[in-house]
Amino acid sequence: MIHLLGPAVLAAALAGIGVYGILARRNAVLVLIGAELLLNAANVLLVTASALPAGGLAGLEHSQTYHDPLIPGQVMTIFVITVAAAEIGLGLAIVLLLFRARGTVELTAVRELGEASPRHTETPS
Amino acid sequence: MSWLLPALVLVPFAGALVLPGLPDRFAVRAGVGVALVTLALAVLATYETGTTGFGRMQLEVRTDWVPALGLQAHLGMDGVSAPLVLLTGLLSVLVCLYLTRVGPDRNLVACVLAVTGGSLATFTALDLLLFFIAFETVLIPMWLVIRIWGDTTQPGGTATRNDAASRFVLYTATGSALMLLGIILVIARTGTSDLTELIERGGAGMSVTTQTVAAGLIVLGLAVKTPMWPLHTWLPPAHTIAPTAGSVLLAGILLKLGTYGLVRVAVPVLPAGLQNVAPWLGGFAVVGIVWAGLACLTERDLKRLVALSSVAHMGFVLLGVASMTPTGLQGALYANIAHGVVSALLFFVVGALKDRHHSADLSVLGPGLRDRLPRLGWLLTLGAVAGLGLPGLAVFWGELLAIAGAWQSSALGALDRPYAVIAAVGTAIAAAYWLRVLRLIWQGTPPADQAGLPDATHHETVVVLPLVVATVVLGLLPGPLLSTTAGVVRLLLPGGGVVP
Amino acid sequence: MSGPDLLLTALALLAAASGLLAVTGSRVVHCALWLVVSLGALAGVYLVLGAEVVALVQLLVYVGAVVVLVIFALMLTRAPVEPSDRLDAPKGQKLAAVVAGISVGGILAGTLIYALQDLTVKVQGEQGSARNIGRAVFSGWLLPFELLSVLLLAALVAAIAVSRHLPAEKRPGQSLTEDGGVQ
Amino acid sequence: MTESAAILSIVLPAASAMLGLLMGRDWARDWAVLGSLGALVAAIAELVLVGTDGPVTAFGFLGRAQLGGTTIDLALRSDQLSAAVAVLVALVAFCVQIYSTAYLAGEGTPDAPTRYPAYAATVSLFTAAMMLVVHSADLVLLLIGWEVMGLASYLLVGHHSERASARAAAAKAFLVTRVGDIGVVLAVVVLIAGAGTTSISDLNRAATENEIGHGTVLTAGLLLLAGVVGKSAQFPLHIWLPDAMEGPTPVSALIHAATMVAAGVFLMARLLPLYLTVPGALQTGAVLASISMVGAALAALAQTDLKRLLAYSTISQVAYMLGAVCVASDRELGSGDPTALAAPGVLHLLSHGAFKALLFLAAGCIVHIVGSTALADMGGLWRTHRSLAVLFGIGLLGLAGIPPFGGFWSKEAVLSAADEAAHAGTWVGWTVLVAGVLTIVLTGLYAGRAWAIVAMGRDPVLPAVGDAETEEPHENPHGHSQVPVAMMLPLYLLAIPTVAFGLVLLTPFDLLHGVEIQPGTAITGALLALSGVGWAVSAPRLGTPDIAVALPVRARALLENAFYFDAVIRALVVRPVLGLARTVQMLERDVVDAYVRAVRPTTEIAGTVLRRTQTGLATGYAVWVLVGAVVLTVAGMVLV
Repeated sequence: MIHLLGPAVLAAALAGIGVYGILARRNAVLVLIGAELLLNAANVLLVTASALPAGGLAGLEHSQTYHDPLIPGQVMTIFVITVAAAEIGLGLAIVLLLFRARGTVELTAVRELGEASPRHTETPS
Repeated sequence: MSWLLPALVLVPFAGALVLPGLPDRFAVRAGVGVALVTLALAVLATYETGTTGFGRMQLEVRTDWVPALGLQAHLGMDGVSAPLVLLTGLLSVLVCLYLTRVGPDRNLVACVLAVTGGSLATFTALDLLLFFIAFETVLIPMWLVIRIWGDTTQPGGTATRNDAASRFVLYTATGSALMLLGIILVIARTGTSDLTELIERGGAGMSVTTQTVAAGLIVLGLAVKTPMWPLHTWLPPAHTIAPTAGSVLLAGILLKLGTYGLVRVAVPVLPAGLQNVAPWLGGFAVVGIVWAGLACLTERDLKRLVALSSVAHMGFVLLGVASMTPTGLQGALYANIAHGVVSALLFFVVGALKDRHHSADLSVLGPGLRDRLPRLGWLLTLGAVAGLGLPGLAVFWGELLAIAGAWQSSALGALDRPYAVIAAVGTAIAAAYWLRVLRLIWQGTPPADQAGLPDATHHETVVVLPLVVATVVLGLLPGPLLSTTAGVVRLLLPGGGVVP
Repeated sequence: MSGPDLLLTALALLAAASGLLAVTGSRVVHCALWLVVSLGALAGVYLVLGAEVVALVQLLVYVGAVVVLVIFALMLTRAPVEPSDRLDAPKGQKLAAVVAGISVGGILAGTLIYALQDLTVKVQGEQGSARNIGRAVFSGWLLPFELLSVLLLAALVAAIAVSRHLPAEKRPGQSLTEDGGVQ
Repeated sequence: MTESAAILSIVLPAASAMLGLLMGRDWARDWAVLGSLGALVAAIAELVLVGTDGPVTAFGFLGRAQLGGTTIDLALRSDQLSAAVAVLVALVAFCVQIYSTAYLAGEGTPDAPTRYPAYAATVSLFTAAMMLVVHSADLVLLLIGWEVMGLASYLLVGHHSERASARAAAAKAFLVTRVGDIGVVLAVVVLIAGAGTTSISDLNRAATENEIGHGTVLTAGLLLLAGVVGKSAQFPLHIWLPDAMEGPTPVSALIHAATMVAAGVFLMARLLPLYLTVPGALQTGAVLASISMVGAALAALAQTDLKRLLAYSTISQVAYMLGAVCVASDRELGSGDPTALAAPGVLHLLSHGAFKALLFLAAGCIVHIVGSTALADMGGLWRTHRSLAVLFGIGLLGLAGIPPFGGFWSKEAVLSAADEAAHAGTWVGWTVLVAGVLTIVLTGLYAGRAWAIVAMGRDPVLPAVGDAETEEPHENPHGHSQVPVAMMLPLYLLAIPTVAFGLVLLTPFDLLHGVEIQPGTAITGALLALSGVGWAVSAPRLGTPDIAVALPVRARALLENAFYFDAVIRALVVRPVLGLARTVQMLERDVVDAYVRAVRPTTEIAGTVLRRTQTGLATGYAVWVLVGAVVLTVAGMVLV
């Protein structure tokens, strides 16, 4: 018998860490690492959920037998991992392009989307 | 006769779509034709409604339009809408006729027809959402009229014109957004947008708080269009800038949409809510009457002055609605029609004067119109005298009934009689500012440099003649129009509108 | 507390701790390596929860491919090996990040604790076996699976297209960057 | 038949007004004269028919107006009161129309543009409106005629609209009466709400039988009184009438004799049964009438302008009629018909109509000759134009109430009524009686003064004399030596009723049942009037033709300016309203519109501020996204 609380709290912690990573980092690659952690938080939760009987939490109230596991949760996890792979591939490609164009991967140096104003001019590094 | 109302609404729209594709001279005449057909349909529809009784909804047509929203194309006509439909048809014909000689432009005529179609749809819509859509349809062509054909000779030139146009559209659109919120609230709480059903329920199924909030929102939205003091400041610039055709449409038709909405939607659907809002509505109405009157006393631009006087007239309409008595509602509807006729007359005349003097400033127009341009002078005098509410001319009845309604209103609470008295004082102020106008431009010795301007042409006379006749007939024979609305207002009011 | 519970807790702590180090470390390469540890620990968590295939895929794809990609990227962007203080955003933003991270984690944790409480389940091994997963993927989930392959292909093509070296005069960013850091 | 006659008396002048306007100036004169003649014939026919067939209480005219629970029947009625007043109106209107054809014949110069067609049509409209008032069976219908009259008076007073004073006087006439008419409108409203009807006969009946609440009747009565005071130019709304002298003289005759000012008294007489149930309203009216009576007579005494003198005399005389009606509640109800109590007032209305029209038309002739309305320019009429002087004298005798002229009989009737009320022991009766007696003396004085100046005078400055030294051409640009026949004819016509009005009392005329003349009062009154006239006429022998000169200068100025009441009104009403209007204009621009104009800068400022958040930093945006997500989640958890 496994307490599901543990992995659930892990998922929450990873999500928080991932959010922090995305927001607090200046280096684009490290931001992507944060995004990976966020994705993994979702995965943990999906796998945890797949350990529940069919019908999820509601199903528990009706029976204590676990004959129909939540396989979709695991399938979804695999999908997420795949999507993550695609994402990181593309993301890193963009980072490379950025590096080639600007010579830096620091996100604070990229302001091309900003409103033009004296305080926010595009400054090459 | 189920084709009648759809045809009535669709004919002007079709005209508006086709006309821009025709050559200019022909298109302008075709516009008159379309307007005449519309008027004929309006007369026929009114006749049909009248034969079976104005008290009930007649000529109903109902088809699903957007089932997902519960939106139905539901049209109908009764004693409230019939006079307004007739007025719209008449004014549309007159404006189109006017445009055959003065500044003919097929696109302008198309806009006029589009406004006509939208207004007719508003006056016959029996679905809240359809009502709202039709209400909004009018906005865009009117904006175009002001924005494209507006007067650029004012100080500020095109900037002033654009300012007036955007002010008009933004102001009214803001109001409409509020009204939409109220409409959605009503639909959400009752589960239907069908007006006939909502009227039958008379607010059942909605708590008083809901009704008050919805009534507040809807009244606020409609009050912008009406316009109610202090939400009126879009009106004077819009009227001043708009070409004559635009001013006539604006005063004669567009302002009626707001008050019609109050009578058709706010009063019957949300009676308990309006009851709570009524003292405020009435208060703003009487303040508007006095305020606009006083503002007119010092106004220098005649078009602006007529526009401001519209605010005062509409104050009487609002007061009648706020009274929530049969008398008051009848007064409001009567004043609505009367104002449509009289202000259209005034704007035609002022437009003609402005065409001749290239300004509507009182010091430029006057003095001595009575000797210089006698026909236009007398027409202006008639309009002014009607505008000050002289008994025997159209406006008087609306004002009298609105005051009478306010006097015996229970919805206004303890404020009923003060409001009535203030409104009555407003009639004296109206006399003061109209006499000022006449004194400044109609009387007096004509200046030598203005000699030789042509008096009203036959064309102009023919255009305003129906309005002159209507002003006098409505003033002397109020019976027919009052009997049109007498029955139906009882159905709109809670408890049959019995005054305790 | 049973054996799996202990194991799970240990792995979870490891994953969380290494994850935290991955986002706070001051050496980029270390960060990437801490990520490896975290992802690996997660694979262990999956295994304990009975998701064998997922754990394997995690190791293969994430630890194997993704992290390698990250490390490559670090190398290609000339990331400094020594500790650097330019990895983190300015102070204010960092504070916002702390607040956002804690609130996201807190809200999620709160919700999940409230939902699961002390719920326990019995994990059956065959639940996440390759047979079951394979059957599920190739029956009910076939269409998404195929779509996913298209997505991967598209990502592949896109990555190549984006990262291809363009001639200098055709580069879109040319006008905005002056001398730029173009190699 | 009666109905047709009544309807014709309204429709004929209205139609002639319309035809006169539409058919061009060639026909204007014919239509105008024909219309008023038709109205006169119709009115006489109506009077005869009412006498033979009896009154008709209601017959349809403009249909019914259904409003709420009330139905307003815009119907007419015809009885002796309406028929008698209608005859007077039609007679005066007819005279005025004939007179005007000659009086306005001089128009057509650049200085005085031809406005005769519009003028004649307006006079016809005026007549029609007064006929409508006279015949209305319903207050709302009456109100239509009532206000159309106001409009017509505005147009006619402003006939010479190239003169600033005429423009001002026209606007003043309309506005002041309009202020009073607020009362009538509100009274109609009160009656619709409180009584559920505005039919005059229903109201009279219901009020008498106490079917309407006392409060309603009192409110309505007082409000109507406000309208009456405005229309009949009584204190404190009398200020428009003297200024209305800016209109052409025949118009003054029309306004002062038969229409406008008479309408107020007529309305009081019409509604007397209703008023009898609320003595408070009548007492208020009596007080106002007494003030107007004496005050206007005093003002008339010192006027330097013939027309203004006659105008103040009108205020004073109309106050007589009003006073007579207002003492009704203290008199004994004789025959059962309460309307009979109004008989003295109505009698004076009729006789005053005749002699005042005569006076004004005669004054018009004098003005025609002299080319000025100032008393200082007149004199010696007796020597130059004797027949005109005689006619003018007849009018003055009527005004002063010297037996056996018309004014004597009606004035004594009024005084007898007041005397009766006074003997019933009420202060109202005493007030009216004292004021009436005082006014008789004053009337005699100013009538005599007018005669002394105009007819006798020391230095006739009339062109017939041809004194080149006193007669400068520019002083007298419009002076004529001859009076056209068309202008003299109406004078003769009007002199007949002025002289022979007393004969009316001999006829078995139901309307005048209530008229009693007590010999005591009559003799006293006549003697007082005679002494007044005598004193004034003998003034030339005392060294000056004008007894007003004998007054101290300051008192004279006070009287000439009518106690400076105009200035008071100007300071208390006109200036504040104009100030308020300017304030509103300012507020409209700087306050009400300010928030609309503020929308644009607000949007711009908001845009500038919010643009700062648009940093272009991807992580910055991510912060917003995540913070937003957190906020939404928390909000969701809290709210649901």
